[in-house]
This record gives sequence, structure tokens and C-alpha cells, in this order.
Amino acid sequence: MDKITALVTESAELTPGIQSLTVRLPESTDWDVRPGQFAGLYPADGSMLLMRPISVCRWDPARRELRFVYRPAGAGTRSFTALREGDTIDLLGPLGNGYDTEALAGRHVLLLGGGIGVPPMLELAAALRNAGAETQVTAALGYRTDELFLAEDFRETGAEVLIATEDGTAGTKGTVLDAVREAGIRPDAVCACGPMPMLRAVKRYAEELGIDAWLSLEERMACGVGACLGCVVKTRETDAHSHVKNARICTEGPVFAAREVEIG
Amino acid sequence: MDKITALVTESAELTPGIQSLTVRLPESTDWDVRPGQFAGLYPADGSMLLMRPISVCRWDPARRELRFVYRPAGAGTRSFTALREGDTIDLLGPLGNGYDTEALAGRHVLLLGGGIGVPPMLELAAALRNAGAETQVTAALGYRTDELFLAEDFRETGAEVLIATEDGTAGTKGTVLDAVREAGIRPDAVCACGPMPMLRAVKRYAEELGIDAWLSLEERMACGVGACLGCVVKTRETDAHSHVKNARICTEGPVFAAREVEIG
Amino acid sequence: MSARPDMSVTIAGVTLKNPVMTASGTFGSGMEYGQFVDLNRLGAVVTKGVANQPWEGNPTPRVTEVYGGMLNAIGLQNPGIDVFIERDLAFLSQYDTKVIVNVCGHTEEEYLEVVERLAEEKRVDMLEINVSCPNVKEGAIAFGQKPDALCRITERIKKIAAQPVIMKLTPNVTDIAEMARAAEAGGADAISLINTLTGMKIDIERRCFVLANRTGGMSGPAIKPIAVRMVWQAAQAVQIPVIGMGGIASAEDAVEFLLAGASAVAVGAMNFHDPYLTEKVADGIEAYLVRHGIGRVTDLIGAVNG
Amino acid sequence: MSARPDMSVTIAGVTLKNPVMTASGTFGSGMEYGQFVDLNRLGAVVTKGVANQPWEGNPTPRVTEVYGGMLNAIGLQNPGIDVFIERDLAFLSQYDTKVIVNVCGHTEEEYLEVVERLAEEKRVDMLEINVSCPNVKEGAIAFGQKPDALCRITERIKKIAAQPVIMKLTPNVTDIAEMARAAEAGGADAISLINTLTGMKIDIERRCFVLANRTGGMSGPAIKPIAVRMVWQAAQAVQIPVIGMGGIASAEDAVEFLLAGASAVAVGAMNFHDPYLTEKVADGIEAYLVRHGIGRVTDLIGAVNG
Ligand SMILES: Cc1cc2nc3c(=O)[nH]c(=O)nc-3n(C[C@H](O)[C@H](O)[C@H](O)COP(=O)(O)OP(=O)(O)OC[C@H]3O[C@@H](n4cnc5c(N)ncnc54)[C@H](O)[C@@H]3O)c2cc1C
Ligand SMILES: Cc1cc2nc3c(=O)[nH]c(=O)nc-3n(C[C@H](O)[C@H](O)[C@H](O)COP(=O)(O)OP(=O)(O)OC[C@H]3O[C@@H](n4cnc5c(N)ncnc54)[C@H](O)[C@@H]3O)c2cc1C
Ligand SMILES: Cc1cc2nc3c(=O)[nH]c(=O)nc-3n(C[C@H](O)[C@H](O)[C@H](O)COP(=O)(O)O)c2cc1C
Ligand SMILES: Cc1cc2nc3c(=O)[nH]c(=O)nc-3n(C[C@H](O)[C@H](O)[C@H](O)COP(=O)(O)O)c2cc1C
Ligand code: FES
Ligand code: FES
Repeated sequence: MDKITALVTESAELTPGIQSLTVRLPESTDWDVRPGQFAGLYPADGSMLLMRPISVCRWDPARRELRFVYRPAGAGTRSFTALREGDTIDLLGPLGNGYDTEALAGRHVLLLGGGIGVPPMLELAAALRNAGAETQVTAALGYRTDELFLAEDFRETGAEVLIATEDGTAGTKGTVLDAVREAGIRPDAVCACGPMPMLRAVKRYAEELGIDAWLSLEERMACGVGACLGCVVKTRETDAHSHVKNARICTEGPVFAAREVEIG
Repeated sequence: MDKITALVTESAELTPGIQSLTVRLPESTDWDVRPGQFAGLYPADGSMLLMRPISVCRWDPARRELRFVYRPAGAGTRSFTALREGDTIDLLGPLGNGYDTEALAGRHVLLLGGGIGVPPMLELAAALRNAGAETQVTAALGYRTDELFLAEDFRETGAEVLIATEDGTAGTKGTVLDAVREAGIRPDAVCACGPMPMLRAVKRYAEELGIDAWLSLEERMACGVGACLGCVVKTRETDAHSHVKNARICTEGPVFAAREVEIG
Repeated sequence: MSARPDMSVTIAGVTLKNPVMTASGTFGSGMEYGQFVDLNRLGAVVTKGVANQPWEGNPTPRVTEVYGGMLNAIGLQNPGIDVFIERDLAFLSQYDTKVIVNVCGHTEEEYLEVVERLAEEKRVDMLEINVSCPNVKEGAIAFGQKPDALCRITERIKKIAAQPVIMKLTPNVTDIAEMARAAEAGGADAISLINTLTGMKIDIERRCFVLANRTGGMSGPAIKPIAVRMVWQAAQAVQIPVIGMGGIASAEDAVEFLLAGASAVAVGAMNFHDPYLTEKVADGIEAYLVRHGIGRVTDLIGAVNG
Repeated sequence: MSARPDMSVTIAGVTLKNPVMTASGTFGSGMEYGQFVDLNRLGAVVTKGVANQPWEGNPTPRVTEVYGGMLNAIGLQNPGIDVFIERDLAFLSQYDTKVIVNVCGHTEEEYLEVVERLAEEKRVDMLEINVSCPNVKEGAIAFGQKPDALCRITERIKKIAAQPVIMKLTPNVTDIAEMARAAEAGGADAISLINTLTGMKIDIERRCFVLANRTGGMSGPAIKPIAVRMVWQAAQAVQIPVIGMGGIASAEDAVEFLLAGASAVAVGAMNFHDPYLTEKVADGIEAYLVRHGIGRVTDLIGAVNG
């Protein structure tokens, strides 16, 4: 884990309001990036001092290239849209636990991505392709409209892709779970990233099916490395680090077994 | 007077620690710039909110081009050195009173510039060239070493140029007044910009000779337009604006008749 | 959505066309910034503090930049009430905006003298009493830091003031709610806050204070979270209107103060960054109301949830 | 110029290899940032506040960014003194740095219980008593805002403490000098300041408080001028050493605090911006001393002129 200055190799709008950013890490870095991990991206302006946590969307260890796909939300992420090839950006990472791909290997894994929760699922889909022939991946991706981003990239990993849109302009009209039900899928495990109402529904869905579910959680962060205790989630059991029923999303997470966290 | 976004047309180091910056004002601006005036240059970083006052070194009304020559002193001016042709910078101006070139016309005017006080004298030298054939200009320029900046530009205005350096590597070893005395010049009026000890010496020099002297003063500024009362200088008489013995350098100045200000 | 939202606010019976004021000392008497903004577009112009006599103010350096803001130790330089009435007030009365005169003094009597002189002035809409300037040495700061002293000076001023009285509070206190209640108890028609936070900058190369006065008042975006918190606490504590300020740099910042409980807002140090800011803030608040389908700006006051 | 400057400072008899500490709550117990910096290079590690029992802390969101800084309302989540001694203290005692344990509590008795437990711990070099956390609701803030309460709790702690006691002061007071004197009168061996300034942020789109706790403690470069002023005022007021903090982002900032009168400094929120900062600050102070031909860092303490 370190803070480094990376070189921007690509920065573009994918669809309105969705940006892609690819950076090359310096040769001296020895990052070993797992799906589900994230990095802290620092805005260059001196008035914004905290990093912005953004999930790894793709990782190419050979070229040391990291891809992020993000939604310009506030001043910090908006400032990233001005980055151009050849610019630099400071990154802290790799952060968080990431998905345990070994535990998923050999199963029929359902990946659920809702909105800006879609990008982190891509690296997981790619990693599971190499997790043994028996591993089967279905990715159900939820969008607002038919401006689908990254859907093609999922297909390229070999995953079966289901689409849901809120307005019904593509795929199933409704949520990712509606698309899953419509397709009659019966997975052995589910991994999900998206807004909290979706994560709650996924937790219930997995309980009904009696299967394992892993959820990627979000919270406001300051340090990103486990020191400030800013980013906790309530847990069912007392946490080994905190000794209270709070786990740090940046360190024990952002990926949690659904049954371990109290998300209401 | 307005705040505008200008286009950088040139940005370069003249000698180590001395920068030149030329900007083109937007067509919509109707700035009428006088020698001795200054502009407020705003750093782009959000942690630095006040403008940096920098004197006009050259003004080309036909091309709407303003040239500044400055010394990177702190974080703000250092940030300007990163500007490149095609970048933009926000400017407030034109600020201050400037020199009364009509009052100087027809006389033998001695311009004294010390260190970073050299640049504002250049536009004054250029303006006085057009102030009637009888007007005679001698510019005495003081530097630390023989890394003379702008000396050639002064010669191009037709001014007689005297050089003084602290280390004696060019011209007279000593101050600008040493150079003036060595050359046996006897001016009718003197205009000076430079560090406070030099300005005090110029004030005494003009009193001894019984000639008019105008001094360009500096002070920390916040607004630059006369509203905050941050940038005052003690005056001999009660000031018409303040009704106390304080004049605003940004508004009543930066150019003052030497006899009007109390500079010790 | 077709009708324009109602931007007017009424404070102590005085109706402002919109809730945007200038913060005292950052806008002179409007002459300088009148070159940049249309003073008729402002809810009110609050003048630089004026005393019974001309004040010289502090030696220079009086101002310096700090991270996200600035320090000032002007020391309340002003031309005195006579020149102020003759020149500044005459200038301001040409405009269709409210005029709020900021009053300072070394002693209670000096404040009272200014208030008395202004009582005859129909062109003055309200008084703002600066009991909180950290740069005055003769103890004026004490008025703003001790509840009983604040209550008493408020009472004495209210007895002779012809216009509504706004007491301007300092943030350099343990309990802002207590100070707000003291001003209310003394009869204040409104309170305004925050004045500057006392700060210091040291030049490490020359190993000396940057400001001649050593300490100075801090303002600018850096202080906004403290200001919003204090406005919220004060608004919870009193019934009288609160005027909020401290670091406003945008219409969004102004809305934050309104939601925290301010009935109007003032733009201060950021005028120096953007001389057009006051008008932009007024326009931006209106745009916010339109975007959210809110009919009256007064619906925002104190409307923060949770 | 050949000999390296003497970077050591001695506070209440404890000699630190250099004046750079970590600010409590921003550095855990050193485990996390030990990946970035060599803990052996630090003057002291100050731990996150620890109580007699585990504390859950506040609901989320607990942190948010503000202009030039951040707000936090962690609410002093901690695993309690038992786990702290077993795990965190054991970890820290592997390093050649001083260990300062930050102590919190809801009541005087809770503080005393922790201080008593730590009295047996030889691995603890000093105690820092947080009487100033603005996020604790049960009245703990009162200790740090009332001189007599501060004096009394200091006396009670001093009676049972085996290690030197640093009282950590809140900036949310009218008169920091008075609070510094109260700590000194109570027998404190040193004081540290500033803790966070209480601030607030409102989400204007959702019209709600950003932090679940509504208010939070502000830290970061935005607060530095206020911190420097308070350190200067406190250092003028007392004989005991002062530990300075608030917005330190560079060695230059640290030197500013030393010149203002601090005997040591702590790096807080800016660790989150630059995880290597503590070491850089130590190196940078040394470089400053070399550049200015100053032989001992202690020559900088309170050395501001004018
Ligand atoms: C583990 C993790 C992974 C994430 N992955 C992605 C991703 O791949 N793509 C993407 O678009 N977004 C992602 N987010 C959300 C992203 O971090 C926020 O949208 C971003 O921080 C907003 O910053 P801003 O400057 O635009 O907004 P501002 O509102 O200006 O930010 C102010 C502060 O609040 C924090 N903040 C604001 N919104 C959020 C949020 N939703 N979550 C956490 N912090 C927030 C910011 O980091 C900053 O500190 C992720 C968040 C987490 C916690
Ligand atoms: C009327 C006038 C004309 C000037 N003309 C020139 C010029 O042509 N070329 C040039 O190199 N310099 C000139 N200066 C000085 C120049 O303004 C400062 O060097 C510059 O502001 C320093 O900014 P900084 O960010 O580098 O330094 P910092 O120390 O980081 O600045 C911090 C704050 O202090 C102010 N400040 C610092 N030093 C000075 C100073 N000497 N005078 C005024 N404000 C200061 C800054 O404006 C800023 O607000 C002029 C100053 C004045 C008042
Ligand atoms: C240069 C300057 C001068 C000021 N003078 C006064 C004054 O005369 N009277 C007063 O009540 N407040 C004065 N203030 C305080 C402001 O009115 C305002 O309360 C404070 O600056 C916070 O707002 P801001 O952060 O938007 O500037 C002054 C502030 C500045 C920056
Ligand atoms: C996330 C966070 C947690 C903190 N927790 C504590 C604490 O447990 N005890 C304490 O005395 N101070 C605590 N503080 C205050 C800091 O130690 C420090 O006094 C303050 O943040 C100012 O310094 P800075 O601006 O460098 O951060 C905390 C600060 C932050 C940002
Ligand atoms: S962000 Fe600091 S502990 Fe997670
Ligand atoms: S800088 Fe504000 S009056 Fe001159």
C-alpha cells in the first residue's frame, strides 16, 4: 500500500455522466490488485484534501494500468474529468479487502451491479474467468436508461449478461433482481454493488435462496487505511479490530458477507 | 476596471528567478492602462483566494497585450510560472493611479528601478518617448549581479541607460544613485520603484536637489480597489478619502509624490 | 413554475428585496464595488464600521492571506461620523437598497454618540453594532464576549436608537447561544454573525509576526463550517432574526446559511476574490428556488431536516 | 555546519528524539501508518482516545470534507482499555519512540479509571487527557470549557497518574489563556492544543445535516491560523510546555508552531492527505535548522520577534 503519482493514459466520457479514467502506475510500485478493491484519488486543488474512493474497474498487471469508471458527483470527481492523457494524478492504494475469488471458484456466481455499482463487478467477472472451467458467471447490470456502459466489456469476459433499466428502454424494465427472476437464473453465490436499497434486496434474496452473498459497501472516508474510524458499518458480531459491533469499510471491507452486516 | 480571464501568450524565465508573462485581454475589455498601474493576478488554486498585485511592464493597446515581469516569491507567484501559452489567468485591473506623464513631459526625467522595481519603469520609459521631443529620459537600473533583465528593452525606448550592480559585475558597483552620481546626471524629476531603503534614499536625493520625485509604493493588499483599507501608507496631510493621515496605495497610489508620504 | 420566486425577506419590519447583504468592512460604502455590481440588486449595503471621530486604524501590514481565507487587522480605520453622513450616506441614498450602518466605538459612550447622531437620519434603515472587532485594544471586544456587558450595551443603544438594532456577534466565545440570548434579552431586533475568528500568521524566514498587530481576524471559506454551526446554534436559541455570514463564496453557501436558520446573509472577504459575487449570490439563490420549486426564499429559513 | 542539529526536546522530563508527534485519533495506534512511515523516526506516537470500556462511537456519516479541512464526529469509538493494553500498547512498545496515551471518559471517574490502569504500564511515557472532544454528549466537553472544572479534573488525575500528564485543550472557548492557566494550576505537566473547532455542514440538495451527529470537529489547514494564535496565547500564559497542533501540513507549518511557543507539534488530519507527512515534517524541520545555521531545535521555541 502506498501513495503514488500515476500517469493518465485515458480519460473519456462513456455515456453522459459516466467517465472512464485509466492510469499507469510508476514502475517502482508493486501493487497487487484484487477485484473489489479501490483506490483513493486525490483532487489536485489545495482546497480539497481528502481522497475520493473509487473502485477498481479493470487492472492490467502487465502494463501496470488501472481503470476507473466513475460518476462526476461533486467538486472532486468533477475535477477529474479535466484530466487528459499525459497528466498525473495522486493515488492511495490498493485499499480494502476485495473479493475472495477462491471462495467463488467452481460455483455459478451471480454478479449484480446497479448504476455506478456496475464498474467494480467488471474486474470480478474478469478474475472469475480464470477461476476454473466450472465457474459460471452471470452479470445482471442495472441502468437508468438504455445508455448502457461497460455491458460489452462484461460480454468480453465470457459472462452471461442480463440488463435491467428503470425506464424499460433496454432489457428488463425494473431492477437487476427483476432481470434475474425473469431469466430464471439459480446461482450458488451472489456478489453485489449498488445503492443501499438494492443491497438490502440482495441480502433478502440470498437469504430466501439460502446462498452466500457478498456486498460492496460505501461510506464517507477520511484516511482510507483504517486509522480514523470514519467509515464503519454496524456488524452482527463484535469486530476483531474494533471490539465493538463496527467494522471499517475501508479495511475489513468494502466487501462483506451479507449476513455479517446490519444494513437494515 | 473589471475582473477578466486573459489568455497567456508568453511565459518564460528571463534570468534565474525573474519571469516574464504576457497575456491577451478579451476583446470585450476596454482597459486603458497607464504606466505605474498594476493588475491583480489570481492563482488558480482554491486555497489561495487573494490576487497578487503585479505592475504593468508593457502595454500594447493595439493587441490588447499586457506584459508582467515578476519574481516568484511565494506559492502564488510560483504557481504562475507553470502557466503556458494557451492557458488562462484571471486578472483584476487596471488598478491604481499610475504616473502623470503630462506632468513629466518636457523635462529630463530620471527613472530609477531597483531589482523587481525595474519592470514598471519600462512602460513609463516607453510612454515618455511619446511625450514630446524635449523630454529626456535616463533610466538607472539596479541589479544584484550582471544578470540584467529588461536593460535592452529600455535602450529600445531611446532612453539613456545606466546600470548598477551590487556585486560590481556590470556597470557601477553600488546602488542606482551611485550610478547616477558617477554619470554626473542632473535630472529635473525622478520616478522610482524598488525596495524601501532605496525609496528613502531617492526621497532624500530629490530633496537635496530640490526636484520632484514620484515613488511607487508596495503594501499587502486584499481588495485592490480601495474597499478594505488594507494597503495604506502614512501621509503628511489628511487624506481626502480617509480623513485620517492614511492613503490607500491601491487607489490613491501606488505612485505618490515623495513629499506627501511618510516613509521614514 | 412560471412566476418568479419571492426573494424578499423582512427583518425587524424592514423589507429587503432579497436576503443578500454585504459584510461590513469588505465593501466600503459601496462606491468601489459599485463599479462591478449594481447596488440596486442588493438586499442591503452594510457599511464599514463608523465611530464618533475619525480613527487612524492599525499600522501595516494590516492584511495577509491564509489557507482558504485571510487575516485582517485594519483596526477600524474610518473617517468619523460627520464625513460618513455627508459623503457615504449621501452616496448610498441614491440607490434603491437598504442601508445598514455598522457602528464601532472604544467605550459605550462612543457607540451611543454615533447611534444618537444617526437617529435623525431617515436614510439609515438599520444599525449594526460591532461589539466584536478583535482588533480594537481598548476593551471593546469585552462587550461581545461577556453576556451581561452585551445585554447592557444593547439596552442602552435600544433606548436611543431610531432604527432597528442588529447586534453583531463574535465567534471567539465558548457559547454562542448564550451571547445570542444576551443580545435578545437586551432588546436587539436582530443579531448578525459571525465576525472574524482571531488568528495569527508567523513569517518563519524572518521569524516575526506577519501583521503589525500580531493577531488578525480570520475570514473566508476556511471559516464557513464554524459560521454555519454558530448560526444554527444562535437561531435555535433566539426568536429574533439571525443574519448569517462567514466564508460565503457562492449561492450554495448562502443557501446553507439560510437552511441553518439565517434570515439573510452577508458576503464578505470573497468580494475580494470575485467583485461580482454579491449579485451572483442573489441570482443563484433565485435559481435554486426555481430548481426546487420553492415559491419564497423565506421557506428556506431554518429548513434543515434531521 | 557539519554537525547535525540537535532535534531532541524534553517535555516533563521525557526526552523525545524530535518534536514531531501524531495527533490523537488520526493515526490509530500506529499500525496502519506504520506501513508508510518508520515509527522509529517519530518523537512520539499519540494514540486514539481510550476509555475504561469499549465505546461504539457515533452513527455514520462520521466524516466529511470541508474547504481546506474536514469535520469528524467519530464519537471516540475505542476498544476499551483492556484490549488497548493487550494489543495496541504491545504493538507500540516494539518501537523506539515515546508512547503517549490519549484518555477519554464520560465522567471524572471514567477518566480516573483509565489513568489508574495505565499507572502500572511502564511502556506508557505520558498521558494526554482529552477534556475537549466536542462529539461526546454526556457533558465531557464541560471539563474543557470551564476553568474550575478543568483545574479540578487535572488535580484528581495528577494524584493517581504515574506518568506526566498533558491536558489537551479545546479551542471552543472565549479565553484560551485562562484555560491554559487552569490546567497549570491543577498541576498539569504540559498542555496540548488545539483540539477540533466545532463546525457543521448542510447538504443543500437533500436539506439535511451531512453528519449524523449534526456537528463535527473541524481540522486541517483551514484552522491553522487560529491554532497558531491560541498556542502563542497559551505559551505566553503558562510556564509548562505547550504541544502545538491544528492544520500542520508541512515542516514550515511545524516551525511556525515552534516559533509561536510550542515545544513539540502534532500532525493530524493531513496524515490522511499524505501518509508520509510525519517523517517529512521531522526531516523538514531539521533542514530548516541547517539552512538557518541553528544548532538546536529548542532554540526555535517561542522565538518569534516583534
Ligand atoms: C469503497 C468505495 C468505492 C467507490 N467506488 C466508486 C466508483 O467506482 N465509481 C464512482 O463513481 N463512485 C465510487 N464511489 C463513490 C465516490 O467515492 C464518491 O462519489 C466521491 O467520493 C464523491 O466525491 P466528490 O468530490 O465528487 O463529491 P463531494 O460531495 O464534493 O465530496 C465531498 C466529500 O464527501 C465524500 N463523498 C461524497 N459522496 C460520497 C460517496 N457516495 N461515498 C463515499 N464518499 C463520498 C468525498 O469523498 C469527499 O470526501 C465509491 C465509494 C466508496 C466508499
Ligand atoms: C502595487 C504593487 C506592484 C507590484 N509589482 C510587482 C511586479 O511587477 N513584479 C513582482 O515580482 N512583484 C511585484 N509586487 C510584489 C508582488 O505582489 C508580491 O511578490 C506577490 O504578491 C507575492 O505573492 P506570493 O504568492 O508569491 O507570496 P506569498 O508570500 O505566498 O503571498 C501571500 C500574500 O501576501 C501578499 N504579498 C507577499 N509579498 C508581497 C509584497 N511584496 N507586496 C505585496 N503583497 C505581498 C500576496 O499578495 C498574498 O496575498 C508588487 C506589489 C505591489 C503592491
Ligand atoms: C477587511 C475586513 C474588514 C472588516 N471590517 C469590519 C468592520 O468594520 N465591522 C464589522 O462589524 N465587521 C468587519 N469585518 C468582518 C466581516 O464583516 C465579516 O463578519 C467577516 O469577515 C466574516 O465574513 P467573511 O468570511 O465572508 O468575510 C471585516 C472583515 C474584513 C475581511
Ligand atoms: C478523525 C479524527 C479523530 C480524532 N480523535 C481524537 C481523539 O480521540 N482524542 C483527541 O484528543 N483528539 C482527537 N482528534 C483531534 C486531533 O488530535 C487534533 O487535535 C485536531 O484534529 C487538530 O489537528 P489537525 O488539524 O492537524 O488535525 C481527532 C481528529 C480527527 C480528525
Ligand atoms: S476511512 Fe479512516 S478508517 Fe476507514
Ligand atoms: S487593497 Fe483594499 S484598500 Fe487597498
